[in-house]
Amino acid sequence: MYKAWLVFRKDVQQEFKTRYALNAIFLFAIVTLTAVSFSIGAFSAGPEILSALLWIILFFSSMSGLAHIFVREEETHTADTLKLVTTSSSVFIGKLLFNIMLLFMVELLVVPLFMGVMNFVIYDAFVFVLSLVFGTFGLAGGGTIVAAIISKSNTKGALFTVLAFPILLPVIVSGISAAKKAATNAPLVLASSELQALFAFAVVIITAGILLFDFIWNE
Amino acid sequence: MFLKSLKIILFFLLAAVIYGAFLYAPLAKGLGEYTRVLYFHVPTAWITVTAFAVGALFSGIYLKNKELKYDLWAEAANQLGLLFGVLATVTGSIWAKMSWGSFWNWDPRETSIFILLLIYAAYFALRSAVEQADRRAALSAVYDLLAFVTVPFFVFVVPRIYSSLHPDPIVNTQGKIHMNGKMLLVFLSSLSAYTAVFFWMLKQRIDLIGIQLKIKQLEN
Amino acid sequence: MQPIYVVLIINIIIWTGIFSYLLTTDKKIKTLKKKLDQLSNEKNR
Amino acid sequence: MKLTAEKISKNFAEKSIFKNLTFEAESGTCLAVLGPNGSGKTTLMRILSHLILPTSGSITYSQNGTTIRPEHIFQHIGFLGPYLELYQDLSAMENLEFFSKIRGLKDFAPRIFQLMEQFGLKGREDDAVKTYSSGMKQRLKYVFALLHEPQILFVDEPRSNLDEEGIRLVYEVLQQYKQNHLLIMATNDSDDLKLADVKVQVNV
Repeated sequence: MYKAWLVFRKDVQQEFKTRYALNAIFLFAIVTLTAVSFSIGAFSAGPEILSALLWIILFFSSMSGLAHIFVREEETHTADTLKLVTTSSSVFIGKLLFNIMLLFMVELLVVPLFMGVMNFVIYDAFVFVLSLVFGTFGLAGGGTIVAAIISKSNTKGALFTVLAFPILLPVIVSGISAAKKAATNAPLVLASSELQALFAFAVVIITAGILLFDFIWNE
Repeated sequence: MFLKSLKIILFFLLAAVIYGAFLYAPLAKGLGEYTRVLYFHVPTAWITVTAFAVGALFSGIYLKNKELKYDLWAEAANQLGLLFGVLATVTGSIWAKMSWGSFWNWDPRETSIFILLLIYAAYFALRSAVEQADRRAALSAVYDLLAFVTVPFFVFVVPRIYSSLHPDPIVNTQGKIHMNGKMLLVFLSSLSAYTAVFFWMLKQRIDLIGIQLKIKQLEN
Repeated sequence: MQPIYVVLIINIIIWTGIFSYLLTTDKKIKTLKKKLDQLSNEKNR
Repeated sequence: MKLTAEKISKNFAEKSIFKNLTFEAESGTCLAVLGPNGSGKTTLMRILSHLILPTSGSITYSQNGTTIRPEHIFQHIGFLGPYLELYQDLSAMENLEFFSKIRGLKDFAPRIFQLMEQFGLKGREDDAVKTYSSGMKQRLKYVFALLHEPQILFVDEPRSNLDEEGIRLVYEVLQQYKQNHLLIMATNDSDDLKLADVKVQVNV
């Protein structure tokens, strides 16, 4: 675990110097948010549509930044160097931590902005925040392992979203549903099945990721 | 000889299924003549899922012992899954148009089969994006297994969130099959006949792969 | 349209799908078998 | 430390790169991998160092008769090659600190400074690697490869990008290193081959 932490810190250091993924993901989020708010405007959409829009913005902006972490190692020929000094699971966990951090930073910016601009009112903040947290773990887990897959393939850009979307769809669907319930003041019991699904998904995808990553990393 | 007699049995079974579906089995309440579609449409959907599971199994075996053969088998199973998935979708949406009035309306089962098709499409997109055979095998096997562990979530998540128009609540309430004996007989024999057809097709593909590999060996 | 014809159409779609797949595979197997025989004959010579 | 390679073969996409290579090498010797460009020298180096798996065959390392388990092998390996880059955006010091810590070394700071001085990079520790010249990058790679005092050192193209002074330095280091360690080198250069004791020809 200490090694995973070191990998994470190294990636943060690197990201801090170039800000490549951070810029991409932030700008994408802002651009889509602007596009959505231009085309719909405040006070016109109900919680169903707004919660769907929020998750679509989160999903696609995460798609623009999550792959970078592995693609960078391949493109700069540092993957072999990293392989030489540490184990595959610490690489995966380190990269996963980085992607989780990246997503939380984006959410910290996008969610309040979205609520302000689109007039999206949350009645049950607890359910909403919990669904975002679990959802982030799921998105980051799936995104990280798919990023590892595409970093070894020949076409990297478009393939990422194509591969990640069907796998991450349960997160999006339950995330939207949980947000909708949080915005319409449903009691916690009603949203519990979504929260359970989000939590279980995150656990399953991260476990599967750790187990399967070894086969990608050590060809 | 043994295989040949199996094929003959399969032929008669399929003929019997078609006869039974059109003439023997009674119609279900609320479905009318469309009840008969059940005996052809449901097996294709069932095979789509079976093929997916078989493909994931082969992918797992590949990762275990890294023999290229198993990767090609997984590809074959997934190809068949894609074929039956398309058949299930097309026949299903014709049925939907006739009884619900529109070809597509995001019913949970429609959603699930659509997601399965998406996964298959992504799987083949990934395969075409990697040139090196062993790397392609490892990457697509990992993706296949990854997709496989997420599929149960669709089964649990999607139906809880969206309500269903599908006829199963009529024929099949609370997981108990409410078909009468005759219907059940035709349904189950249809299911097993189509499953046998699937495994026959898969076996053919596997033979084909065996020949291809032998040719490559000789050419080298 | 008569429902029974819809059922028929659905049936036919499924069978054309299965048969065309089986036929193409069979054709491929046959050509490859020929090629394999040729190759092994060359090797034996 | 003893290397035993038995009947190793590698195929890329059904194309055979090499077949049935068998050889041995022990500490105190230098094993040279020879072959024309594109013949698979680099592939063999990566296979020997366990970075990639061979299609068939086995590579084992043993010390005093006990075989080292594959998952521990990287602790004993130093590797230097044109396709193993350091992190360009980080400084030399950040790179070396990261690698020392993740390898679990203790008291690594003096060792880093000593190596940096030996390879003539003193004073540039805090500059980003991307500001280094290509010769300096090669020197820094030597520092990275020797950092954890490995038992086995893989060097792919030992003198690429180096000036005369650098080449002299590297030969000195490698000569001394191979006295009691195992040195494995991929090269085509006749000067480099003076160091070699055992030669493996790829793709003849």
